Amino acid sequence: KKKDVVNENTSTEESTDEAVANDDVTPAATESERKFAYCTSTLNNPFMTTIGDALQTLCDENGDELIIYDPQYDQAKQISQVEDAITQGVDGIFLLPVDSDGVKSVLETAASKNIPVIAIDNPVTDTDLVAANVASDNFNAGHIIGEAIIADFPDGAKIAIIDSPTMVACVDRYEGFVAALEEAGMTDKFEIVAKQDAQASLEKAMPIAENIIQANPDVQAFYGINDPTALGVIAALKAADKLGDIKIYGVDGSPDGKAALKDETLAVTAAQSPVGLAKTSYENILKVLNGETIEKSIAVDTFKIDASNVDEYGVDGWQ
Amino acid sequence: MQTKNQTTKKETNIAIKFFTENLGILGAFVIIGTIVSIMSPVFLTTDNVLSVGRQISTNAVIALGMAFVIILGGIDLSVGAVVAFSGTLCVGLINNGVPIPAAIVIGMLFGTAVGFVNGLVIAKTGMAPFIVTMSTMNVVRGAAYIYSKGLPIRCKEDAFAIIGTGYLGSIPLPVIYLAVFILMASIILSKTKFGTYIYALGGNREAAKFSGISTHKIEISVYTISGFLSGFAGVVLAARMYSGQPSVSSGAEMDAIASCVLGGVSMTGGTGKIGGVVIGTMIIGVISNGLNLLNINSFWQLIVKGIIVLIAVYVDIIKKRRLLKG
Amino acid sequence: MQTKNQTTKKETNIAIKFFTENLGILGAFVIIGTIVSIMSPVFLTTDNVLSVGRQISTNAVIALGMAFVIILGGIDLSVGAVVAFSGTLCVGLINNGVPIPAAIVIGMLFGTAVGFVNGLVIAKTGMAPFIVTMSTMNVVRGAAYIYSKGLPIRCKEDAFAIIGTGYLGSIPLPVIYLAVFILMASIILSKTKFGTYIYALGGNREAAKFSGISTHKIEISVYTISGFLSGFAGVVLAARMYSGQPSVSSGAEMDAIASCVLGGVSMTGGTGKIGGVVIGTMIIGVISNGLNLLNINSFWQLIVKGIIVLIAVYVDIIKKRRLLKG
Amino acid sequence: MDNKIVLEMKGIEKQFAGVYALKDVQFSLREGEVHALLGENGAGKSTLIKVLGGIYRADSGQIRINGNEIKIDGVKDAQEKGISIIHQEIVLVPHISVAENIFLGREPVNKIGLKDCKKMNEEAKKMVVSLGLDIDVTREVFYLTIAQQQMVEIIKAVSFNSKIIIMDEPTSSLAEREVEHLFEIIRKLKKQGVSIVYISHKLNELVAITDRITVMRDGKYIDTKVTSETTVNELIGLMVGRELTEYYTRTKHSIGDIAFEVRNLNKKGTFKNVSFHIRKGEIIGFAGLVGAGRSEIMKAVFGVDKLGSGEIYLDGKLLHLKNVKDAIDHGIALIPEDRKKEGLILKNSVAFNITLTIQDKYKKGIIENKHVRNEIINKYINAFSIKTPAIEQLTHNLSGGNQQKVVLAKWLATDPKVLILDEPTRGVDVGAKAEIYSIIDDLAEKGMAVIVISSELPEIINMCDRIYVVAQGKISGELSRDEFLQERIMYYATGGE
Ligand SMILES: Nc1ncnc2c1ncn2[C@@H]1O[C@H](COP(=O)(O)OP(=O)(O)OP(=O)(O)O)[C@@H](O)[C@H]1O
Ligand SMILES: Nc1ncnc2c1ncn2[C@@H]1O[C@H](COP(=O)(O)OP(=O)(O)OP(=O)(O)O)[C@@H](O)[C@H]1O
Ligand SMILES: [Mg+2]
Ligand SMILES: [Mg+2]
Repeated sequence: KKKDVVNENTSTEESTDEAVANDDVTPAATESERKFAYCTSTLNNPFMTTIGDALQTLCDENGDELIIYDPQYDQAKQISQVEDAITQGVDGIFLLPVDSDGVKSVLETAASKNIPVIAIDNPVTDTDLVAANVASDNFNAGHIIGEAIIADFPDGAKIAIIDSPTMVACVDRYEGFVAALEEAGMTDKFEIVAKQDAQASLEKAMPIAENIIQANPDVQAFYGINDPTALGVIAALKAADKLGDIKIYGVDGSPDGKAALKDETLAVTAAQSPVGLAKTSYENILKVLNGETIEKSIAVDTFKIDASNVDEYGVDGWQ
Repeated sequence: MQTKNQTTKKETNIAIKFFTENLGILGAFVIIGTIVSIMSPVFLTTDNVLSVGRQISTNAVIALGMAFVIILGGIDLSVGAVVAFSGTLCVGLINNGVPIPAAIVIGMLFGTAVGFVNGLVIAKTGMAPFIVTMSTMNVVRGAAYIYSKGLPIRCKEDAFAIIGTGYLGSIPLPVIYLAVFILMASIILSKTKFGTYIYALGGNREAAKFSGISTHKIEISVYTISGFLSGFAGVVLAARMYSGQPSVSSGAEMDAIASCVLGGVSMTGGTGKIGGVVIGTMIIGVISNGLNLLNINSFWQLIVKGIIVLIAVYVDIIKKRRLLKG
Repeated sequence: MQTKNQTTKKETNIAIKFFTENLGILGAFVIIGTIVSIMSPVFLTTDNVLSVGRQISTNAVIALGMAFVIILGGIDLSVGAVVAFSGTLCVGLINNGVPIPAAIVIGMLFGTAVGFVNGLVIAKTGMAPFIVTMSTMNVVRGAAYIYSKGLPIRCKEDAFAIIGTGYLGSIPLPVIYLAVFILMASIILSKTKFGTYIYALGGNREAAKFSGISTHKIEISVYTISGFLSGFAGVVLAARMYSGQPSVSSGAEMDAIASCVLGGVSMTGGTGKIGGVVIGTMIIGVISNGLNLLNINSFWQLIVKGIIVLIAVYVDIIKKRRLLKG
Repeated sequence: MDNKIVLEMKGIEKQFAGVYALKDVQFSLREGEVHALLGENGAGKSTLIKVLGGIYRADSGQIRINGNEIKIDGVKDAQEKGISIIHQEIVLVPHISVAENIFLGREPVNKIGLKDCKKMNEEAKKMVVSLGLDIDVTREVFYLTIAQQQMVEIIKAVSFNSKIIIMDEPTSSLAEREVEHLFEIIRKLKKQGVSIVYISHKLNELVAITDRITVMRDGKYIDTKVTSETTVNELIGLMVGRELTEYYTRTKHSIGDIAFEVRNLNKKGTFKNVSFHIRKGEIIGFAGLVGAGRSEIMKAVFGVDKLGSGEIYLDGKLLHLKNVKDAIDHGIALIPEDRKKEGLILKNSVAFNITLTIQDKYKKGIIENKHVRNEIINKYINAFSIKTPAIEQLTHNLSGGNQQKVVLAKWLATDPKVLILDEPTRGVDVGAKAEIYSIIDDLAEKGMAVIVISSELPEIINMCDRIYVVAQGKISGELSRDEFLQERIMYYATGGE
């Protein structure tokens, strides 16, 4: 009964439930109650929130308890929270590190208490201290956008990039993008007229995009380092009435991003699957607790979504 | 004939007063503007000017409320959180079928209510405004996350976006709102009893009390105004973003305070003019816009912004000192 | 015999003084602690207590510096940025082959230098501390990003981590540092001339000047102390994180200010004690720890934290009022 | 001339933190009467009138206006009941105009509800002119001198057209000419049937303007006298509880070498070519009108303000004073004229303030000699009979006169060689004044060089060996003791050569 209520509450995350319902490795729900912690980096980002929701659903279905900690992107706070989780005696930790290196001290603590840690999305550097790194292939996501933009502008174009150079995943997406251009030998044809930091936020991307089109009225495409950034660009261009002339690309495959694909304001998004990340992580931590050995590094695929295939994924939730 | 002459003279006087009052900061503004426009030819195009106007509108509206609060001798750290919640609430209500105008009103009322609570607690308990509004900042931000489950809410009704993205003639609506609020705020501060009481309270609380001014009422009203303006800004910003974002505008309080201080509002209360605050906001907006136009790396932007603000305030101090002597 | 008796009496006096001075806030602290320990059995385990000690150590060290600044009548918004840069710098230097002790010293010196510049600018130009330190906050944060190219720097030398993760006996080193600084800070404030002058300056700047206190020197020293403590906190934090993080501790200034205000330091300057500040930091630390142990959702944590801080300050005000009357 | 009683207070009690500030106090006021409240510092005068003004609520007691018992519920209520107050300390809002201050809380509004600035300025101007003053009503109060601010307070209180006006030491920062002005205003008000409660420590003023005098001591009512039927000595006796035989103490003692000399001091726009000297054991006075520049000169000498040019010699040696600390280290002390702004840290205790300038005397690093500290504090508390419940009491809670005594203590504690006192007895009661004079005399006897700036001519005339008169930033005259005559001083003070 209780489960139903939870599901209703998270009705916007339908695909989450589907993903879990299709899952047949689910262990018996009767097993003694386990306690897990999801130590995320921030809940300001729908991506992280969705991973949390998916983990919550999985835990609910298996009668496990899940505690969610949000350090608001502060490494020091995250360390405190992981410590608190360990103090509480959790059975396992899903960790989305603020920084790959910064969490080492708590990884050591967890290791000394034999608490398995699975790092999600942002791989930790000290792989020997975690059970596994489970991450999206962000480099590939950038690569997908690079390929898409080459396909859309075979003769090259003036492009603007709104990135987030302080976030490792975003840096990978930028590097994948550049690599795609290089591999196709198109680096010279694409002129990057502006490259600015909007800290992956819609609000900050909006004025930056406005300013970029003022300074470069002839810009032909925007690459937003994630969907919120791309949506910020869309909002800016809509207000300036320039939406038709400029193509916009994003990374994430968020519900809002997919909605934008549907009304053709967004050209392409390179989708990652937070639900997939959550599922993979959860399955693997159970394996570790059962004494099985698992891969140290598990990549969850990223793939292209555009207007042609957006309906396969639906716009109500993540994939 | 005579009346006309008089009006002109009066207007000139006001203009002169405005100039002398804001000499330093106006100078700083002109210098910054000149530098940017030399380095980037698009800076002074109508398009860009209007676009900057729209960009600063949110911050400027918040800064107006903050100016009231600081002149009163207080501070309001909850403004950013209120922006986030009122926008998110408004979009959430629209998506749940509440008529757009009603949702807009409720969104703004929510901000107003937070301001009222701030004022009430500060007035009745005598607690430091810093700590009270920091607490409501946390509470309101938390509430915004809970209401939206931490996720942005995309607005289903396109009509809503108009209030943030529409135009009146060729002027963006947010700029129009801003102009109206600036006018109202300066009239309230300089022409009404209420305005005088705000200065009185900020300048010498005891004197205000001894003059029979009900300090509680003034205090509550001022925080309520700040809450209302933040609520308003939140709704308009949500319309501009086509969505309610619970994490938006964190740190907006700092920008608003900086605008006020840049504009000559003293942090200890009792002094300051709306004209200065508007220029202060414009300086911060123009710096951001200019640095973006010049495609300066965001890390360097932080440094440049820090230094420019410092210099602008310094120039203002020097000029004012000279004025006092000469 | 007699001397011994006297010492005991003196100690009791100090203890009594500490209790009466911090009655309200201490009461709040005890209440919060009791509630958490009833609800979560692990709360009072040695392990958890030490872990909380380590968690609050960074904030507490920053808060000590902030207390000096606020008592002086100023404010220091640059502390979080200094924490980030000095840690990043220190790790960067170590990775470039600078010997660990030298890198540590340079990291701290950098923070000290920022504090010195803050003090110098504030003293010599008479600009508002809020605006000056907000500017240096931006400049230093920008510099940290530029130095590290925006990304965290992992420390190559494991030995460095000891200063943040090591123990003396069973007590974490950061807790030891904190204890030393608390002792020093309270001695400086309550026993030295310098401390007296800080109170005098914060209480009435003009009168302090008339009393022959070189206000500039005091001001510069106080901001330098705050800078040094932030620099120290930054280096230790970097060691705890095995890396220099340019984005860490943004918003730390707010927590530090909140600790001070909770601890009875008045935002207008001139009053406050280190004992109170320490309890203030502990309250904030225990709230975070307690809410984490009780599995409270982070969105709700914001709300609960906001409300608890509000209540704690309120209780303190009420108790102080009673004390004054009775 | 027994007019009807408009105000009557009976059995008024008020405690602060368990200490009685008022105990069973009675007071009555007739129509058109000027009734003085007299008492030592801390006797409870200000507290009593604050009860009347709705600032404090009495713990018990009755207040009747026109025979009806009333309760005063806040400041506004007091105003509505026809009571207005000029407070002992100036309470004006700094950054709004004079007119706005005068009308604060009852601004005229125009048809659309906005403040009618024009009307306000005109009416304020009218008031200023009708009181024969010259103040720009559109100027921010911040830029006025203390005396001007005090006059604004007076205008404000009068402007309410109240039936009862209370004046708490209105003349403490006014010069003689302005005092005369105030008296004219009071006489005019009297004729209109306004009743006035007048508090002052200047007994000559009381004799000149009041009809009756009520004396208070230690928060208690002592007696009420008709002014014309009493003597100053009787009043002092009632007030202090003993006869005060010697008011001014001047013993004859030898005067030594030149201790301190100032040559050709200049500061643009403030003072010009100022030279003076003082010998060991000498007391010299600086007379002049308010705003003549005396305070400015001394602040420059002391190093608070930057010097334009000039030389300062101590014991024949040229000094290069870098700052105030330097001056203090050389044995110079300046007791400033504005105790609230320049003298005290009001948020701190009596002990803190007294010891602020003498930290070195009992502190070495972190070692503190509590014994020495407390000895110094207690010495001055006794010497000036500072009325405070404890040495850790906040100076903010002290009565005005006792605050002034703390400032004196703070500077005497530095054991200066040259002591400059700027309006040292402002707001101090007669008993304490006599004590201060005797202390000054004592110090001079021991060889200290004392400079007294005072707007109270009798004070200067009776205490000093020599007088410099300052007019418009220049020393316009120098008089030796046998030349002291009020008229001569005024002659120089108004700039006559
Ligand atoms: N707010 C307060 N808290 C505590 N004690 C107070 C407070 N206000 C006044 N007192 C005490 O009450 C007593 C009476 O003070 P009051 O100001 O009425 O004296 P006064 O007669 O006006 O003296 P003066 O001539 O010096 O102005 C003093 O002992 C003073 O210390
Ligand atoms: N707060 C102030 N703002 C502006 N001008 C001032 C202020 N205080 C003093 N002045 C001006 O400085 C000059 C010298 O004033 P100063 O106080 O030194 O006079 P004084 O002879 O000491 O008079 P007093 O009898 O008041 O002590 C005067 O012209 C006066 O108007
Ligand atoms: Mg008094
Ligand atoms: Mg003077």
